[in-house]
Amino acid sequence: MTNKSSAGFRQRIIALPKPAKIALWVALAVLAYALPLLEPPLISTPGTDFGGVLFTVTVYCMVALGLNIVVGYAGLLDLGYVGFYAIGAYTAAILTSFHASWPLLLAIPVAVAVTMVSGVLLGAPTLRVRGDYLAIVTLGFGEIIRLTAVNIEWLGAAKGISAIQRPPSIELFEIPHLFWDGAVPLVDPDDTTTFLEFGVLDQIPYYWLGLTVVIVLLFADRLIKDSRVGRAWEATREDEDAAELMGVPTFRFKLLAFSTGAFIGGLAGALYASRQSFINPMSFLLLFSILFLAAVVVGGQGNRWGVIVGAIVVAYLPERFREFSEFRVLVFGLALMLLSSFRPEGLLPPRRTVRAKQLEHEIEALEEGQLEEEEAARG
Amino acid sequence: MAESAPGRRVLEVDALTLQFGGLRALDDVSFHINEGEILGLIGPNGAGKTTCFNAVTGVYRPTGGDIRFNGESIVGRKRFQITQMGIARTFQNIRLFRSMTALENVMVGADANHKTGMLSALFRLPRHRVEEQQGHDRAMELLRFMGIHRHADELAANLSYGDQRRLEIARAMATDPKLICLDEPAAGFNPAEKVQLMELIRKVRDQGYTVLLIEHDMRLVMGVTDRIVVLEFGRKIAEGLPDEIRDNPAVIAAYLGVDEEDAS
Amino acid sequence: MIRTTRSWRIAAAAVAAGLTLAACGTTDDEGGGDDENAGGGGGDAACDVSLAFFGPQTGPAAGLGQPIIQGAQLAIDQYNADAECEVGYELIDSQGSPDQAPSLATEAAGNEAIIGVVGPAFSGESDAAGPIFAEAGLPTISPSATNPALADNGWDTFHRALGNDATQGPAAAKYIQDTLQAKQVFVIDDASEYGAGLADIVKEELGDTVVGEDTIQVGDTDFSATVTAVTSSNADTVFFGGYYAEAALIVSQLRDRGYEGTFVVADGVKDPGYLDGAKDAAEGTIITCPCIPAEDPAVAEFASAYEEEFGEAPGTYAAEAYDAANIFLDGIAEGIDNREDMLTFVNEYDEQGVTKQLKFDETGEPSDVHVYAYSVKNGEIVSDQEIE
Amino acid sequence: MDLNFSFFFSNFPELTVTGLAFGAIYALIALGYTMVYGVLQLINFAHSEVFMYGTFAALWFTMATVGGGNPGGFQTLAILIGALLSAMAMSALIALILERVAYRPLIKRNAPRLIALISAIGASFVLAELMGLRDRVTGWVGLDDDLRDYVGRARINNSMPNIVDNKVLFSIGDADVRMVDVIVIVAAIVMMVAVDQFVRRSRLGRGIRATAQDPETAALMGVNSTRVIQLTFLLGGLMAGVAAFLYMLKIEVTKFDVGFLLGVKAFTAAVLGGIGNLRGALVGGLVLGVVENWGSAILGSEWRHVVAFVLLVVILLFRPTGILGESLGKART
Repeated sequence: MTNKSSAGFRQRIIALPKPAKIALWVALAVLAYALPLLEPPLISTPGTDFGGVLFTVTVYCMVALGLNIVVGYAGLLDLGYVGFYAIGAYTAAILTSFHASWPLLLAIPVAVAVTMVSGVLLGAPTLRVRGDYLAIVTLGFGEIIRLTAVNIEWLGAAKGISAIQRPPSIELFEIPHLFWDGAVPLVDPDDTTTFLEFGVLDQIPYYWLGLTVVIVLLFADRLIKDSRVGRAWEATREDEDAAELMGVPTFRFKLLAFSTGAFIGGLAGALYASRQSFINPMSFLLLFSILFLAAVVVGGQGNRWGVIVGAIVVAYLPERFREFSEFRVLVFGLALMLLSSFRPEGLLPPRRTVRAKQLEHEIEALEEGQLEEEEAARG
Repeated sequence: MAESAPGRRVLEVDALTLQFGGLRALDDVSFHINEGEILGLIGPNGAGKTTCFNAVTGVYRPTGGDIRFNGESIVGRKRFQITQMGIARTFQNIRLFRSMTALENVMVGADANHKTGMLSALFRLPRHRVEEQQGHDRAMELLRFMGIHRHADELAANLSYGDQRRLEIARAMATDPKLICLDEPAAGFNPAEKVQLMELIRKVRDQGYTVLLIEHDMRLVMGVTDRIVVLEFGRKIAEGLPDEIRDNPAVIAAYLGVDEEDAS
Repeated sequence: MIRTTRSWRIAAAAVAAGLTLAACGTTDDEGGGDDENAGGGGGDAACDVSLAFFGPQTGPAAGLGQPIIQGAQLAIDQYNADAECEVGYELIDSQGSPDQAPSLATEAAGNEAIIGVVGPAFSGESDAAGPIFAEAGLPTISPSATNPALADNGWDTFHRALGNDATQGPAAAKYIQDTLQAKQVFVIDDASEYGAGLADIVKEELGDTVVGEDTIQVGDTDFSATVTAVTSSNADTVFFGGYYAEAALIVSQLRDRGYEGTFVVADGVKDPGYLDGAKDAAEGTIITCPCIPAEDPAVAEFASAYEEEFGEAPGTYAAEAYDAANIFLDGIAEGIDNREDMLTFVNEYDEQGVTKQLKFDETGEPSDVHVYAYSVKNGEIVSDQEIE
Repeated sequence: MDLNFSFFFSNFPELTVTGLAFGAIYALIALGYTMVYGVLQLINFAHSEVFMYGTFAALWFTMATVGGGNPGGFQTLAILIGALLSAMAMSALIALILERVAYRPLIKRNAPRLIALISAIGASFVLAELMGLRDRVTGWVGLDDDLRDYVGRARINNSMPNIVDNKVLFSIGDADVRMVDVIVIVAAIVMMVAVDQFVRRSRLGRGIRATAQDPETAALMGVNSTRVIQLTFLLGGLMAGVAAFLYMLKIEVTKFDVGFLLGVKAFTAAVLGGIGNLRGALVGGLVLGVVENWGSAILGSEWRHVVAFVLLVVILLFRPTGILGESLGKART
């Protein structure tokens, strides 16, 4: 009964005193920061740079957290989330390289603001249409953004935009990496990462930046979720009419969810552009919207840790198992199918869903038991 | 028609007409509710009770006539604005936020009068803290009032049927309404539960709420309401004290004659 | 010491992953000491080195990556057939997207056994990976990235084995003007960096003779609006900047609508897939290409060797990839086993390849590009003339 | 962006006819989306692959029978019918497999609709990749050499022998209307009418409509919901097969990922016409095809897809349930 044991584990963690819990979280965070330096065997990615992959994972985590607000909390099916990601990336690219040379730290807030505004502009007319229509409208939006980028010279067209600024470096000290001789970790003094140099060859500082943003987002997500705003989103998702009649201005809150999601998508896009230092429309295909959505649903929509797990599954596993190369998409598709069949509530469903499910199972078991008894009695 | 229970008019429904395509669901219906009374709205199936309810709570927009709440017209206002003005309701078929806890359901109601937005929540500004505390306390108070505080942390979907009905009333009360509209709150209850519910509705009124009650069960209606309005085929056919309605031949013909079972 | 052991291990793994690991030098992990000289190969040839392909092996652009992979593979196989020390071949699969390029390039840069990269295949991923290769001093020769701006980035490591859009475009325009004597030209492009870049140059060169233009999208299949635009413009010649898949569809649909003018395309269409897709409609198509015609014995030899090994005629950029790989292999044969020497070697290289005289100018562009016109006759791409 | 109205007006008839022809193909694919949506309220994301397999069936059948040149005459007709039937059979088969593997387990567990969408996305990837890797898959059983003509070139365009002489049938003004366009439009409309009548008049069709309106009541009235769902997938598959055949007739080229874009467009067409509404699928498909062509003519082909999506957004803003409204089932809340 893995279910029970994991629940037991969860109970034990919940039962810990607060300082112990904080210590546990801090330890986890430190481990997360140190991960690319440790280069643990089995986890580290052969064939592609581990730090770079981890950065990509953090970008997916951001995107998944943002999309989770839209899909998981507010219940709006968005198939064009990559559009916001693209707007963030393009705004940052244009401001730091293509049409101006602003410093990145100034360009990112502007990029995020532009994305938010575009979220409002898209949401204001379309959030009135019903759920499944919204899916196709947002899908269209995502494609329009990409095709506009492809076809307009001012946006770099298919050639894209290069020489996007990197974050400013503060070079403080060097940290050596580990390397593993079998199961024995050794310190490798030649292979070091400079804290905090956003250079060309070392991707680890970008990962640290991405991880920091993800942690901040996790906190923010928690604060918002446990408030009037989070409740309003959930109520709207559960029953829009009832919510409206209970005094929730549902349209306003849907728009808020949409623009918050856009905000995070734009931020992720801008950071991505900066690490990449080059973007073109290839990075904003419709396929990515679907991958983002898969990250949210696979992990367990509505649960911030669930979507983090989902993002890791979607972004990390294909990189870790590059040796499957040409069968990657096939395996990914199979995984999605199996997962939906055998774990429809996601890998890490919201705690409440778990509770509800358990109850359901208990009732089912009871009913079945009764039926059997009755049958036995009859027989 | 006797005008009883003097007091301020909370809600005035004035020549309300509602038309769906060719169908006239409500035809020139007028009535009012006085502050602090329990008004019963009855009629056979399809008489337009729920339609009337929906017009009052802003779900439908009247084709003609006016609805005034505390002297102010609510026609054309958005549903959530009407709720914020002070009209709350429950639903005939229970519509709770099923995957939220009982407490959270009630807090959503309490939030109707709150202003906390993104920034207050994000930075835990004083407004958030004050409103959260106030909402939580009020919600717990209401759950206790309804006798379901032990289930505060349970999912709404997992409550028993009766508790779900009570939770709906608690949620509506949490929006701090002046007028609370109950749409067949006793549907599916057994006689003992109905008696409890009658007590409860009186207690609600005693707390200072005005109540508009749609109900099928005549005994319940007669027992608890101060005044009754009777609808048939979208028209008002009678209005008065319960005793008057009981003896009104038009009502007996239209209502009791039609549906014996409900009238029992 | 630790460092060298480590790179040893990686090198060994890399070679093993690339092809079968022949008994080549010592594979003593512990005593790896000075692996630079550990090669047991014959002559001066270097050992324990690898080349890498960087481009789409899977994903939507895999069709364009395949001939490149195979072209370089052929060169390496031919080299390994007589070599004591086999050269490894790493396939770095970018899926043609710039997304993964930085991580992949960083990893390749960290793998010191890789001393030359055939690729990156597309301009987009070149843009994303270029700075990393430059920083790591790892020489690259792209067989297919034609965006002219790539050479202006100041990356010393950047080379390409084919003419960029700026050399091919004017040649195509010249052919249309002088040889075809076209009066009215309709220009179509596919909005890709390659196609749009080329079409823009052609339009500029042709000036007033351009009577109409349209842009399609890669992946589209119905071009009826474009076809109507062409037929109603009375153009006698159509130039298309793009790849063979769309070219085949466009020419089919043009001929289907009874259009009889000349169809002119560039090297992205010089692929058996074009003939296969367009069939009879391909007849008479003019293809410009900065590549030596197959009548040349070296080219014919390459083509037959390729066909023998992979069971199909060489596709687009297979020959360029073959050339690119051979430049590195020549260096390895001379005993070069590190990136720095390889970079110098590539920069000073000057030999006849299958596609052209292979010599790079200081920006990494091929310095001696001849553009030839080919035409489709009786279902085959045959050389027509050199465009002077 | 220059607006080219003179070109648009002077070629209006031709642009409209070719637009209708491609729109007819959208419409036939849209039918599968709209029926499944009507009955299950699910976006059958993998329906695009049902279509794609149909194109390959038509391709393989033609390759196997045509041999050298175009046989002409009666034989050509036989080949065409054979290709049509094999496309329909293949698409129907894939649709049924899809229902069995990707949907039924989820419907049984009453899984959330979003999960069903994810399962469909997964199925779509798997189906497309299996086709794209068919050389490898057949390689495992050692058949790749024997089937080289069919499984080779797995990841690039595969093209069909040209078997219909695309003659000019008649002219509108100075615009020629050609054979293939006429076949495509007529065939699509005939098929749509047939399905519409089937759903309206036959017993099985009534079952579909009843389930779409109210699954529980329909089940109580003795409608076998599993059968109805199967039938829905079957009909959608058959129509996708027809679409695939007509597509191959018109475009002649297919590829393992050809379904994706067409699927998105067909779904757009279904929503445009009013999802769940069979006639809406026809109207939506034709409107989409024509407007795309008009838009391409005026703005340039690069804006083709943008025109399509902008049209969708505009229509939904003014008619939130599509041009003809929802109807297979009900207007759902």
